[in-house]
Amino acid sequence: MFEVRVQSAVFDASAEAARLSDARTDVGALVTFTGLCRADPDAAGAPLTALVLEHYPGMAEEEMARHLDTARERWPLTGAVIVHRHGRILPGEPIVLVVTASAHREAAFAAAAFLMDWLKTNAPFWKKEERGAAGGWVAAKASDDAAAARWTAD
Amino acid sequence: MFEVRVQSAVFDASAEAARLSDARTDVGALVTFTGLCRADPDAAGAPLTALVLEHYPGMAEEEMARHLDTARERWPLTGAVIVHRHGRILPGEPIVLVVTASAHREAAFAAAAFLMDWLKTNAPFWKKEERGAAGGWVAAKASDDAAAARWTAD
Amino acid sequence: MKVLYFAWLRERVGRAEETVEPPAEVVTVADLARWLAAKDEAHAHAFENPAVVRAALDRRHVKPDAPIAGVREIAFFPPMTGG
Amino acid sequence: MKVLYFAWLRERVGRAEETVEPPAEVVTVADLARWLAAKDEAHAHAFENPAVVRAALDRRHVKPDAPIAGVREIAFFPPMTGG
Repeated sequence: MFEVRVQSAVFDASAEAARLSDARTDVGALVTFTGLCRADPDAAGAPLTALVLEHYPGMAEEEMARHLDTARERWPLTGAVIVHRHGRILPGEPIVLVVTASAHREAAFAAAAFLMDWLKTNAPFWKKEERGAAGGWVAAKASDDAAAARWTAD
Repeated sequence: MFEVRVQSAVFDASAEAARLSDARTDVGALVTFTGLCRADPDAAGAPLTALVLEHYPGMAEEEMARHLDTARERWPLTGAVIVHRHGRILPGEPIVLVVTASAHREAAFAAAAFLMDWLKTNAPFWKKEERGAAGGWVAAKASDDAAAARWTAD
Repeated sequence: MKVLYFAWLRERVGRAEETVEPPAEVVTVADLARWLAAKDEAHAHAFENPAVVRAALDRRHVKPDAPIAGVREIAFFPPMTGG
Repeated sequence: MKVLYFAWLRERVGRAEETVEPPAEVVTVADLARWLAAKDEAHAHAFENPAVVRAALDRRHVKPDAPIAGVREIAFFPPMTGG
């Protein structure tokens, strides 16, 4: 089972993972990555009160599906699910979910890390921070570009 | 919250993961690895009917706790749980669980992969296969030794 | 041709989308960005630093030198910060 | 000194643990394995290939040249296959 989804509602990571392993005996490794909204204060000490995620409807799903196809070409996966939320997200809430299943742990780990790195830099989502009255658009990180680039360097 | 546990009962991966992220706003990344029992047939075509896991009580928990300490020294984790089952395990059932939580995804992914690689080669557990009337002890894999060694090579 | 804007490009332009008919000499994505920037102050502000503006043609990432001929939908946006 | 056996070493020796009092010339883990192997056919079978026998002293992995003096519990087992 392979699926990508964009939604505003909170997702249930364990239910998504269960769909990849329940009633099967060929899955040896199941990796679930959940990205969550942190309340980290900024340099001025203002804690984050919310994230607002804007996305490009249509392209977001297509780009996620293309990344998933690339992962399936590179690793022997028995299943994978990507769920990405949009809209207003509070600290402590989940933002993104990647679940990968494979016979072997190396493939499940590598595919999950790959998908997350590519989502960060290529999926058309943009985060805006609310910090009380302040806030603003999150700048892209060079470290994320470097993380994504390592999958094409080898 | 950091914890290691050896038990014969099936564990609830989502409940263990929830304990690391619920009611907190400093966790940005949660990685859950579940290792499951596969029914893969052997070279003669006999499918696995069960795994029996023997362990060294006391040392198993201590060794898992030492690995967890090493992971905490290497990566900024906000929490981690390792649960390893012993006894008779059927195809499709979970065997081992590693959950890691951190502010950042790189640390959570790396620590989870590290813990799994070290569990495979250093935690005192031994798998015996049941394949109908046949079966026998699982041999250690050179690929697991190599996977564990990569954490000391750099 | 439909042009979409996201994140702070949308905020600076003041709208999420518009339909434009650029002249024939506008051949590439970079040409279109320059042509749009010349429209008014809001567009000029959105495109003031072309190095931080990314583009997609019909929902696929492209480089600034990509030709826009035959494209139905072009989107401009800052570097992605999802995940 | 308590000696524990796990997995196929336990099966070959025919017991999970035993208490032994090796002579003074048995100094290292490897010495003890050789001394145990000389006890009877079952022990000889368990230790027939020392390269695939691992050991722990008081629940910590050790190399064959580790000294056993002062140790309360020594375990012999094949390479681990957990996880």
